Amino acid sequence: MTLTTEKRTLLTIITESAIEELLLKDLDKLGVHGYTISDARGRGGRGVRDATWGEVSNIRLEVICSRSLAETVLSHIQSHYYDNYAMVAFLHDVEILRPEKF
Amino acid sequence: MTLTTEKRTLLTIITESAIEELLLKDLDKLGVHGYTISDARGRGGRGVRDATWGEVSNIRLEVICSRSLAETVLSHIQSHYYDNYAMVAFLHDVEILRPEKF
Amino acid sequence: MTLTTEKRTLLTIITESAIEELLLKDLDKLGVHGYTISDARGRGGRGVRDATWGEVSNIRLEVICSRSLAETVLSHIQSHYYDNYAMVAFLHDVEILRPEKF
Amino acid sequence: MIDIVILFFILGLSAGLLRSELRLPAALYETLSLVLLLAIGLKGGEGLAKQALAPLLPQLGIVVMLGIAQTFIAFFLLRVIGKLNRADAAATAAHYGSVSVATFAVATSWLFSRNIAFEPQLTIFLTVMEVPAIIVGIILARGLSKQTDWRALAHESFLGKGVTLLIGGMAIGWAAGPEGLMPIKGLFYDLFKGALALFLLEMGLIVARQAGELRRRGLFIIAFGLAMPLLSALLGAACGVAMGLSIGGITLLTTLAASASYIAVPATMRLAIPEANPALSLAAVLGVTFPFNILVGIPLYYWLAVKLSGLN
Amino acid sequence: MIDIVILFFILGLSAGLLRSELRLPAALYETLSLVLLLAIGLKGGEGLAKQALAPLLPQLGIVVMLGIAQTFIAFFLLRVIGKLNRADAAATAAHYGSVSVATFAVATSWLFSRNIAFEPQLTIFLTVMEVPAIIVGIILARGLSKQTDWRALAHESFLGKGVTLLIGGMAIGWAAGPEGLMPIKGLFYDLFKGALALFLLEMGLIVARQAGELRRRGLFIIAFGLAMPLLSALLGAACGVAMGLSIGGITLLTTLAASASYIAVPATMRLAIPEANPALSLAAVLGVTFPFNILVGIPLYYWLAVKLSGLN
Amino acid sequence: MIDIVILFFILGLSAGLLRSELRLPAALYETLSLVLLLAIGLKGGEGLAKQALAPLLPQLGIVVMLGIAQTFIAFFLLRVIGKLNRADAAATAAHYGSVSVATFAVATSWLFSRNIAFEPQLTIFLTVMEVPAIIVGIILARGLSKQTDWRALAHESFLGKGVTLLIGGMAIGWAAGPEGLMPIKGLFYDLFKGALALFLLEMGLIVARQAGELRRRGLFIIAFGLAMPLLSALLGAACGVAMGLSIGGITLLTTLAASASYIAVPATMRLAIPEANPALSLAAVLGVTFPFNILVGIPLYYWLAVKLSGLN
Ligand SMILES: Nc1ncnc2c1ncn2[C@@H]1O[C@H](COP(=O)(O)O)[C@@H](O)[C@H]1O
Ligand SMILES: Nc1ncnc2c1ncn2[C@@H]1O[C@H](COP(=O)(O)O)[C@@H](O)[C@H]1O
Ligand SMILES: Nc1ncnc2c1ncn2[C@@H]1O[C@H](COP(=O)(O)O)[C@@H](O)[C@H]1O
Ligand code: NA
Ligand code: NA
Ligand code: NA
Repeated sequence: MTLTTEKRTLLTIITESAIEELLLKDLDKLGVHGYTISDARGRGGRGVRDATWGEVSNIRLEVICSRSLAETVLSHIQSHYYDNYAMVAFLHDVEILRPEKF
Repeated sequence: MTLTTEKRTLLTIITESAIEELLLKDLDKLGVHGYTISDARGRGGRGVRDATWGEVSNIRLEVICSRSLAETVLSHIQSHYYDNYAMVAFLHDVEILRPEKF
Repeated sequence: MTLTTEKRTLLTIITESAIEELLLKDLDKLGVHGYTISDARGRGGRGVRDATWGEVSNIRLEVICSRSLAETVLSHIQSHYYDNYAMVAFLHDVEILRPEKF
Repeated sequence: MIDIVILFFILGLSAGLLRSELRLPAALYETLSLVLLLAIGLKGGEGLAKQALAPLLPQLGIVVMLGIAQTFIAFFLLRVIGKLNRADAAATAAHYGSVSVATFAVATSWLFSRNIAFEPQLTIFLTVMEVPAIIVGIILARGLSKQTDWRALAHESFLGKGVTLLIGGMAIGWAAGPEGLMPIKGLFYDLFKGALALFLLEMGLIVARQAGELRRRGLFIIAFGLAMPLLSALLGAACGVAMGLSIGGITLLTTLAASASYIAVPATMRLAIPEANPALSLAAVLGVTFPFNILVGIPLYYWLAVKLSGLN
Repeated sequence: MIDIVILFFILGLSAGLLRSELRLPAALYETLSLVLLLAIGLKGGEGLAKQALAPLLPQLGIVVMLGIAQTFIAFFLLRVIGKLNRADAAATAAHYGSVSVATFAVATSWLFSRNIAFEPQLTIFLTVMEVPAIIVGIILARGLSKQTDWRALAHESFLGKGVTLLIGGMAIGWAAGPEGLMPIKGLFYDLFKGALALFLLEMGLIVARQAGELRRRGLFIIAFGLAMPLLSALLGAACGVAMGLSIGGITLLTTLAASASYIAVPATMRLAIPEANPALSLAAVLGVTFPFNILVGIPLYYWLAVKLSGLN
Repeated sequence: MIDIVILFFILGLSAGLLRSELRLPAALYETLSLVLLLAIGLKGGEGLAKQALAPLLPQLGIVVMLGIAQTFIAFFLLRVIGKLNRADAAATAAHYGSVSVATFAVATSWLFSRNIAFEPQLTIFLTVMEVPAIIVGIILARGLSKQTDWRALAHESFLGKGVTLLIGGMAIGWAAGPEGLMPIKGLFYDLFKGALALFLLEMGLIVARQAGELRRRGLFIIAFGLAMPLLSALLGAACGVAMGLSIGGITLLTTLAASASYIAVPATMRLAIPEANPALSLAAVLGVTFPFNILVGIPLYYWLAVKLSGLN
């Protein structure tokens, strides 16, 4: 059996919980209507964020979308957030069914 | 140093927490004996699922397995769950050590 | 619009929460200074780890780094942990901005 | 005077409707519901220790029939008047045939603060009434289909969190008696109202989240959410009078009948009738019936109990 | 004798500095802060029920001015003496112009255990003083820029968790009165000090985590973290005397002035002044000012209140 | 009469074995253990405030020897009779040489409800006995290897959550005395048994999860899990008599000896002896010894204490 899958891009953003709502509003405006969030902790250029309390906790946000939308979002967050917030983002291709959905 | 890794497929399923046990039973029957789950929240075609209480919380399930098993699982959940449950799934290749394990 | 992204490797390690600190110390020595952790549960060769209490809970650790560092870490954990701990690890390529950061 | 716990519900509801950032940690909500379920069970069991259990059997038969009747009525209304599809009608009907522990807790608290006694078996009724509607609902959706995994369903129903804690609490209360319970009263009795207050704060927030769905669904679902508890209340009150319960007991059984499940039933229906839309049932149960019952219903059901028991 | 709740703070601080593995679950910390905020609100509301509210309006005007004045002074010190950049100075100043609920709770607990009464409106002052500093801080950073989303900000400020619970608690306490509150005193009053003790245990752990940042920042931030509350305390005490508050009331208003926010303000500043470094503000507020206030400040402010009200 | 807290354990155990869906949130379990550890520490420290500490030193020497002796005996039995490999035998032995706070809490609760007094230093014994077995266990597995990171281990042992809270609680209780503790008794004393009941509910669920492993392991592990606490109890009782403890004190020391760690030791062993199988140790400790001790052991140890102290 072979399944016919289609390619989409998975964009993962790891950032401060503090800006969750702000970020979701931006995503909505850019045309992202589906996403998944998990709570996370970590370490990076802005130090240890170990989720011991709200100030220093992270979220891990995933969006499956077209390559071009992923790039739009990525360059938006690069220009709006990278300078001032703990934030890391990356892309890679994934295969999905239901291409009309993403 | 170069490590000899092998290719497997990583299948990620995001769905309602309510069906966790049901889904795990199905996976077991299809031959999946290893998986990882994190709690998640999100938004999609079936609206906002923000984990404010059990009814509207998601899980994020990952399975590393052969391409063919991943396709079997994917088409199983497509036919059994996609119509009635909040669910998103996607595949991509990963490299692993210990090929006998997956 | 096309964004110029660069390739890095994403290393994901799923293992027992009990060794989180130990593992982070090792990573630090190997030169990994950025990582993200989420809590997880799962099942594998060492049985069901359903996070019902601390003993049987997992973490899911992600590191974005160069291919060679990822391989160094992978072979380190293979020789130091695979025999005695519940642990699974895998690699795949991702695209990032800010190549100097990873 | 309006009960203090209700004020917490109103606070939660207002905060939710005003989109306040107030959230309760999920672990707190689960802890509170655990403590409330155990406390209700313990209190019930303590009372049951003082009486013979055999005479209760026929009463249990009556409340099972009551739950079944309610489910059928609700199904009929939803299908014929509401024109819902079969799955949605059956699933929603099951919610209304079953009961709400939170509503029960508010009613006992209302009675306590007015020094109105009630029979200890009401806690058993609460436990027993959780399940029959689930089974009826599934049959209404599927017929007596071979596809339904009845074993899994029985497990789901009888060993769900709520029933386990209620039965467990009753067993402990029954075995330990008032003496034996003394050392843990500090947690389960003295803090009961405080825990209920916090629980209702969260319920207010949850109810507020139904506003959008209600607006989308229009009038029928609101009308049903108001009419159904009133109908059920009449049935419940009649049963209470028939059983010869005290005024407090009738009030509670009426409240049980009028209440609709929003924990056990949705979880089971999600698995047993996947094609039913859970948002629809919850909008009616949480968005309309639950607030109606605790804000207006309980005093009304008490008034009804007084009237009806006067007739006797 | 040192207050028992302070001993828990010292335990947390020591455990943190010794790198003990002690952690409190995040849900516990959130639950404790929820209970403390509600309890403070309820107690305040209960007191307010007994008095006319209109005469309080001018007092509210004074405390708003007090918060604004503190923010300006702090900004001046940080910018001119500390040579901080504008964003950091403004954001940190906003923390100091606002108030800390935990510090307030410790002070009320200190007064209670010495049987020193205070006016119920202090809880309103606590609530009212949370917000003005935020607005002033943003204006100091941005000017009256069109870019600032004032609507979102107002929402953030007035419907944040803290303000919602304080106002909600006051409303409930006011509506229910002492009688109505009785059934929930088991949770909100009898457990208050125990909850505060656990909360301060966690605060100790959090404060210990600031040690590294403080070491990196050097002396100025420590000096500012000590001097600013003393300055604010003088202003606060003067306002208290001017309003004709009791000794307990003056002590509390002085404590409020001296305290600096570490919950509401950091969250808002993170969004409103993104380029400000949150680690810097928190190192001062949590690493210096909070421990100073609860360990040394409160008795000092009481002494000040006694002296000043003697002058009258 | 069986203690009420034990009934909660039985409820949890039954629910677990029947595969009920009952779960407690992890944050609740952590909160309960935090409160219990602090409460035990506070109560102990309060008692210690009333007596000279120097005379206790030789007693501490005795209990350290007791823990070491138990570890050696357990290792011998597991290695020679059980034919376990060295790592498994050493790791499991360390569990049995150490102590269980939950078992201690049940025993104090058992004594309290029978009005049997005991010496306050028992809390110190509890704290002191946590650690030596860990060190002996590691030496038994590795010899005095240079590989072992003793610094990290000491940190792990002395600054683990349990020891921090016990020592911290004792220090606070000692410093504050009965007067000072008054305001927090509502939380730490009045709710102790309720918290213990909920904790044991969760313990029941955890114990039930060991059933599978026990079935796989066969008889030896069950026999060892029953015999070892009895052996240890004899040693413990003898030490208690030798120290001249009261009957309550002997009972508690016997219980401590008979108990086996399932929190601190497993966590440390996982890091120090990675090749040991944690499922094996936990099956014995949680699946057999813990339930045996709280269901049967404690009354038995009391009986033993009465008999032996009669001999004196
Ligand atoms: N190299 C990395 N690999 C994985 N996650 C990272 C990495 N660097 C940073 N992060 C995550 O991204 C968050 C923000 O990073 P930063 O802006 O570098 O402080 C951190 O708290 C980590 O959770
Ligand atoms: N485009 C997307 N990208 C990432 N996650 C998604 C996306 N769409 C949906 N999800 C997740 O999958 C869940 C179910 O999706 P749906 O069935 O579309 O409601 C949502 O609650 C999200 O957590
Ligand atoms: N095939 C798999 N796919 C995804 N996660 C796995 C898989 N096998 C194991 N895991 C995860 O890795 C942990 C340790 O695996 P193991 O060492 O096989 O017991 C498990 O508890 C799971 O969370
Ligand atoms: Na009903
Ligand atoms: Na201030
Ligand atoms: Na022992």
